[in-house]
Amino acid sequence: MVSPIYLIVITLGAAFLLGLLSERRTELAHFITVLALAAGGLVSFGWLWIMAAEGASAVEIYTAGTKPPFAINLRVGLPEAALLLLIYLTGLMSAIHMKDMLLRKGRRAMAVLLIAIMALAGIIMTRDIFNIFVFFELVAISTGGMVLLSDDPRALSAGIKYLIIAQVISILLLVGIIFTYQATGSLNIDFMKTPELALGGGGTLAFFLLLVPLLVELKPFPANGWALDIYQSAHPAFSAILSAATGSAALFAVDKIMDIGGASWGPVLTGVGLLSFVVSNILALVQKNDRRLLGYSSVAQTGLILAVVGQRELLGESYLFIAGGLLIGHAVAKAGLFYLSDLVKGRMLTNWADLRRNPLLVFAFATFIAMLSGLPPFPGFYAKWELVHALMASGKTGLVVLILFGAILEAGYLFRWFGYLMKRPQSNTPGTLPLRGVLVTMAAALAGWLAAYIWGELSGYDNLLSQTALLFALGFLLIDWFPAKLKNTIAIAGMLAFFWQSYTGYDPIQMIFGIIILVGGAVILLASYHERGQRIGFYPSALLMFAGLAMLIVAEQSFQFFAAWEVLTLGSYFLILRGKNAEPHALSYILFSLAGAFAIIAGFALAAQGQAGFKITALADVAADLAPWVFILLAIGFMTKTAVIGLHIWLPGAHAEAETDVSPMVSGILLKAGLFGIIVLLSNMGSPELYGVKLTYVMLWIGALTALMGNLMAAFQEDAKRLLAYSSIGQMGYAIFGLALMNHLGWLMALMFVINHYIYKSMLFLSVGGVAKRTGTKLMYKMGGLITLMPLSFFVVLIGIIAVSGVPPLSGFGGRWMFYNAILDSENRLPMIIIFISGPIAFLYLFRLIHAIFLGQLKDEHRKLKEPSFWIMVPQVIYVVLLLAFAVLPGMALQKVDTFLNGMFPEGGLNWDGLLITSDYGYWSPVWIMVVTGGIFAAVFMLLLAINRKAQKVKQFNIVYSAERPYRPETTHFAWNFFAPYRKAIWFLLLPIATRFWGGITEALHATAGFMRRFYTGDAQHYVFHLLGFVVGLYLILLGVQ
Amino acid sequence: MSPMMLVLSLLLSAAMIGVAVMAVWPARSTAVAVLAAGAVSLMASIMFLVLAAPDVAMTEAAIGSGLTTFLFFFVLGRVRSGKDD
Amino acid sequence: MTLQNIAMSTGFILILIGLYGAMTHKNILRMIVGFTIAGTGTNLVLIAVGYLPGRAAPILNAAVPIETASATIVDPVPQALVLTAIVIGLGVTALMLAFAYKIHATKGTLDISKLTDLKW
Amino acid sequence: MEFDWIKIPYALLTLFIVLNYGLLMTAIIQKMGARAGRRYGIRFYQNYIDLIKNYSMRSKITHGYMFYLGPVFRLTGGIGLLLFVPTIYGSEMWSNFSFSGDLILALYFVFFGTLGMALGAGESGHPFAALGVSRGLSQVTAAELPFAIAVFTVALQYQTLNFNEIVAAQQGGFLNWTLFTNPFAVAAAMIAFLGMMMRSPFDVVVAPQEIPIGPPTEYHSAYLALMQTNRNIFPIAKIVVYMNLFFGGAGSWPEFMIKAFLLYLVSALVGVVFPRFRVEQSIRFFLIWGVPVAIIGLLWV
Amino acid sequence: MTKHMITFLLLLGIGAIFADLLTGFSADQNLNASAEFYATHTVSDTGAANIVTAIIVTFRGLDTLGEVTVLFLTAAIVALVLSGDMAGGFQVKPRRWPVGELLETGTRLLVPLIALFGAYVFINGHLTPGGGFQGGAILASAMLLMLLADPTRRFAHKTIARIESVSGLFYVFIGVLGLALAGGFLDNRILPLGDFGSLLSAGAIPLIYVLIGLKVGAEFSSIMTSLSESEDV
Repeated sequence: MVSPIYLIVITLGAAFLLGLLSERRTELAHFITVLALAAGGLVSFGWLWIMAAEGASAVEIYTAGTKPPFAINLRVGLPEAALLLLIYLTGLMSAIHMKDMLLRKGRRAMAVLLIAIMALAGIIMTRDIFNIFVFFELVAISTGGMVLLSDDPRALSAGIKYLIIAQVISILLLVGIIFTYQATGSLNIDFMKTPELALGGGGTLAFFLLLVPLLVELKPFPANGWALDIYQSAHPAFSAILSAATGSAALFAVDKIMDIGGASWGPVLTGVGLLSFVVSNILALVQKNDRRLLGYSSVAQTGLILAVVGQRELLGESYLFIAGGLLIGHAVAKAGLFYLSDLVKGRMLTNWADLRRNPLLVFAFATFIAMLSGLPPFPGFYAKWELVHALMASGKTGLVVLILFGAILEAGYLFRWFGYLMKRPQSNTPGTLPLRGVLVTMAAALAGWLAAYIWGELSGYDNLLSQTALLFALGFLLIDWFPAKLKNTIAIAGMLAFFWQSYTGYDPIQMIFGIIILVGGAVILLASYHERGQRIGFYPSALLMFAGLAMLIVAEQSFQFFAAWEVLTLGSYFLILRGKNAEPHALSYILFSLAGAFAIIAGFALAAQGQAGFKITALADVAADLAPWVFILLAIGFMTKTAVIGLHIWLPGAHAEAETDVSPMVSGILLKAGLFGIIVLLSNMGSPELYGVKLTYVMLWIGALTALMGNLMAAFQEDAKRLLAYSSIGQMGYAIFGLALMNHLGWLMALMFVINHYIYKSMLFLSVGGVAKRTGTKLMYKMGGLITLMPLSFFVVLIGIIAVSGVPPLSGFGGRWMFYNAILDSENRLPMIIIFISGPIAFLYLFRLIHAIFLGQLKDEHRKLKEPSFWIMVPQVIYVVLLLAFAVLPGMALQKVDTFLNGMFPEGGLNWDGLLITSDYGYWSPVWIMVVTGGIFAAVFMLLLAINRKAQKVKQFNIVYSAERPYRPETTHFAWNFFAPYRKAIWFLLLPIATRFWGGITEALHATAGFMRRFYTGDAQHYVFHLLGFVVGLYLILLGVQ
Repeated sequence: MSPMMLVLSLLLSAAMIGVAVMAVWPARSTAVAVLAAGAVSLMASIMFLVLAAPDVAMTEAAIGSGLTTFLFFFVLGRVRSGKDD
Repeated sequence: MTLQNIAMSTGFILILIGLYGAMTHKNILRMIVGFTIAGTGTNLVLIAVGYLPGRAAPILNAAVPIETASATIVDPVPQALVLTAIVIGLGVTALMLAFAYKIHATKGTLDISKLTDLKW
Repeated sequence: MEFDWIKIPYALLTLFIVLNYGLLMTAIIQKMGARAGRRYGIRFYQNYIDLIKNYSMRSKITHGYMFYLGPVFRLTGGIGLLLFVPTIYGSEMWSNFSFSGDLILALYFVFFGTLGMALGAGESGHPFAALGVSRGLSQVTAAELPFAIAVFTVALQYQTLNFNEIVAAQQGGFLNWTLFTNPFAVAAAMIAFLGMMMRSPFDVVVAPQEIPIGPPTEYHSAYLALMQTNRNIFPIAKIVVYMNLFFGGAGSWPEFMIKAFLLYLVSALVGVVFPRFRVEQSIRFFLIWGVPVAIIGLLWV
Repeated sequence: MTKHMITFLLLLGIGAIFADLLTGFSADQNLNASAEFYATHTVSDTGAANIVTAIIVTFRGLDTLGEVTVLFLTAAIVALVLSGDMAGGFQVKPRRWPVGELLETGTRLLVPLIALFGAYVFINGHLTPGGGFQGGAILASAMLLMLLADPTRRFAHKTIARIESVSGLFYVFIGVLGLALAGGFLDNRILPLGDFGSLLSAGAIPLIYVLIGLKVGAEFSSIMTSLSESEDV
């Protein structure tokens, strides 16, 4: 490979060469520019390849034929090569992307671009601090110039502000450099490293003045107003460079400088970085301008990486992996988003809805925000995992909390934005999207996926991008232009095949979940046949969720578990967002899920204590003083997914507003992921105690309260799907309660719940969804009397509600029976009372569901409706059959599990004696119950038929009340506020306390942000105040610490 | 170092500071400020000579006080015709 | 009280005066004047740091022969740095002046506090 | 305990006894209530007449399948409950079909009829029917709370869910009855009992006398007859459950009849004394009085 | 007034830092290792008498390349700023002041002399104080004088641009030659070091300084012409 000095030679030479060209030959000039950048990229790639693949060690490049420290030398090692590649590729893509602008401004603009890139490369390579200064000045000046390549007339004032700040920075930096030189006798970083000694006294302060200006180049809060103004007004392709390339170079410069200062300066970086990370993310919450938002996000991400740089001693070997992962994720995603912003006409976040016209761009956008949020399979995910583990292992919990808090804020505005993109109205004048911009954006997205693969390979874990399940899901991205029906067939076949291939390895519990996820998912997918067209985006999302679930149940290491968890979260988010009015609900879903995931990652990290490849079964061996905390963190994470009371507010909307066939997936299947997590947790950790309280006892209370409140709130919903959603909350509460009992029957009951809930909730969601699709409303009081038009749906719902309510003879009863047996086993009486109270309430909402929809008066506008479409009915019929079968023969599914549970809870199993099932306390014979009930029913029915066979069918309106005949069905259908007396009696339980609480937090954050952003007045002199204030403040703090 | 030198340099630095203050004094016109800045630069180049840095002194004189001042006046001449604030 | 200290203090004071000018004047040109003065001050500080009392300029000639050079000359490195810094300073000043001119041409004002259309 | 064909005739016989007993007993108690109010009251065979009359009414209309099936559900619920619970303690034959399930089955089977009834009434399309269902469900579910807790208390107390074992534990003198071993549980259960019987003060649900409200509004003829049949079976079935759980069960038919009569009388007496509650009042009543008492009972064990 | 107060307080803080630096500063009595090396090795390694020049052109040649680039960049951006299509509403009418006869004649006389002096300064950069930058600045002042004498004068932008580019390219090329023929990028020993103290000594240093001088002169000129022609925007 040619010497890396040629990077500078080529780029600079090309810049000079451009001056020889005539002003008019702009096309040629642009070609030369692109060529030079591409050549630079090629050289960097060559070096990266040599370093990474062939394991070469870093090369030193001497100038002037003299060895350092007497002449400037350059160095290219692995990180340098990677950063150089990043910089050149960013430059190249930006040069292509902003071609029109460059052509308009002529060769000088291109020269400025080339020099900017050259200077960045110089910053990366050089080992001399004054040389760094020179290159920084070049970067600053070229930034001042590149800002002008914008259609926004305000760019001019952004430019002057930046120059003013750059002046202050350079003054401080020069003073810092010369005094550091004086203290160490060298300008070469490697020779300045040595003496703590020499840095003592004035030297420390000198280093402070050296470090702080470089920090300011990273745009830390509060000294960053200028950067935001640039981001807002500059050409986005340049902003991409500023964010991705300049940011990376400045970070690397700080990293280099840290060699001089030593580890004791680490906390300064971490503090400054985290402050920026958290505050910028808060500020971004109220930002409506897309580019300024990206600016805030850039600042935040840089702050995070800076914080990591500050911890580099701690991170040791994994430092490069972590910092690199975060950096690459940030750089690629941010560059991509800036490129995208050029394709959007308006500057409001909501204007991004226009991008929706091109699914490729939606994919790119999703890729970018997933990268930024540190979601799998992207590098940031691996980095976050390692980072949290390292920090937790050394007890830096505070840092973890701050990082995760900032991350959730960031996810908040990013995913809200994605919601805008998917759901907000598009502008009326759709222009054509420029092909070049689309290509560049896609290249960035592709680069992101490539980086994802590389980081997966480097991670030391299984590469997520080589997992069959995930690849299968991602494969649907490639065939998304197929017709939906074909994709549906492929999906079903794939899921069944995957099950067939892997079921032999499952233990009985995994088997239950495996069947529900893969086979059950396939059954729900049958309903998807009713969709016509291509249904773009549905299959990748759905399969992503299923892949995550399938990976979850077989995960052995905490990493695999968590990765699968995030995958399924992401997939289900995309899936939920597809619903027509799902935007706010999908957002709160993803936020709660991510927050829960953060609790999980913290829990695993706390448990692992730095141990790599932590096995889930090793949770059992966690030290006693940590165990309760691990338990709490993990439990919170899992219970967020099952939506326990207080953390439930995301669920009703998310499940209710999802599409017809999506609701059963997320309710019937996805919720089980949380239960699976709790099962894994409890089976490995048992029940640790904290301050003498058994944590499972707390969980018992939570489960009971959830069951009560879920059911209660379900009873007061007017929206049918919301009712079902609240019902799911309650049901999950039951299951958690069962698990938390920590006895044989409790677990058996919970597992039975898993099966039952899957069947009847999928069934109900499908049939209610099908009906809602026909009637065009989900509000129950607007329906009514549909039984005559949709008898099959009615029958399904009838079976469903009998099953849910636990009325014999259907399978719900089995659950209740086991439940009573389980609690007889247990000592926890108070929470049981709550559970008792919640039982009958289930009855209320179930009756309301069937009554308000199918019974009562038929509305005029519904008189011509038909049964929901065939394919929606197919799975329902399957479910009815299953439900009846499971009711009669629960042993089919449960006997094996019962035996399996003997391993954990040897006491209190069931006896499976022919048709009779006996426990220590009671007995139950599902077959006989069915037979007897059926017999009596038949006999009575015969009797009635015998007496009343010639009954005359009359119109529904053939009723009399209040001495008048009703004339409008609307006034005659009693359905709205159906349980008014109940509401009157217990109104205080129905106050939306949780919603108010979370809403209050959100409002408080937004208010804080709204107040704090006034700080950026836009006045350059105020920005100077901020900058100097930052310097002086930091100085005083350090003085105080000393 | 002779005391004479020291006194001279003290005087020089006092002059520099004085002129610099004049340059930032709000009441003065921009033109005076530019000239004062040039003068500071010129005096600095003398100081550089005293500090055994003839190269720097030359550069400061040519670039710092010469060219920069001219550039200022170029721009000043352009904007003066407009509103001066 | 040495020559070095006097020069260095003068340099620092010039920096502060310059920054004061840059931070209090609303006229962009006056701000630039302030920065020029601060830049001059910085250069002075740099040279002062490299100065060794009683030594000669780092130019070898009859008076300063090679053999005794290391004992008779001042540190040349800061001088080299300042040379670079001066030129860079001029570059930045020229650029700012150009910006100032352009701002005046497009917005009709040189008042920095009126350039706040980008904020928050 | 296993199924035997001979159980079917025994079951039918149980049904017959209970139905007749129910018809007579309700009439007598109604008459007692009337006499207490210085009215003449109905004749003791009045119920028979009503039943036969309704069964043989010729005007027969239907609003739809569910309307048609509602009473069937209702009666199945009543009969089922009766047959799933051992009627006479110690007798294999009078235990009927209780081998199919235990206490829990009885507890949940109660809802079977309620559900079917409510559905049937709903399909009538009459708003009052729905209104009645709403009130009824609200009240029943609230009343069910103290009952469920009390039942569970009993199960916990005797460490079994098997009726026979529960009754067996109460043998050997009335002081062994749950009534005396755990009075709070029984008190709570009795409060619930009043609600479940839907007699005054908890009778706003059916309120048949004053206004045409409640599920039976649209029902008539054979449907109403089925419901009337049930109205005579179902309370007694419930009383059987109570008897078994709290009052030492019944070792023979005479004992059964006496205990059933007395228990029924309790609800009637309370009904005579108290005025009617609105639904939210009764819900609050159960929550404020029933549930705490039940909780005390539970903690007592 | 708050602005002044804040400024004052902040500068007080910065001043405290500076004071801290000043009090912590202890002057060296001897040259440090780097300076020592330059003092003893400059002649043998580069053949230049002016150590500062040697440092600038060779040892820290990369800085100087960057420095030249700064000017190039500035010139390009100034041209961009002033000629760009961002012009909006407000147009400034230029006002010309009359040029005296004396100035015009003086200019004609002085310009060649000044140019010559400039050339002298950068050619002798390795021996005496001064060099490419100073010389370039002097060249530019000749240009300035011409501009003052005749403000309407138009310079050949193309020529200036060519000089800028060609000298820049040559500079880079010489740097690469150093890589190929001598010890590394910008090594001046691609040419013989010659006799110490003579004009044609110190390897490529004079050559480089000539290039720098030309380039700097061209760039300053470019900046000035851009500024002077800016009213035509």
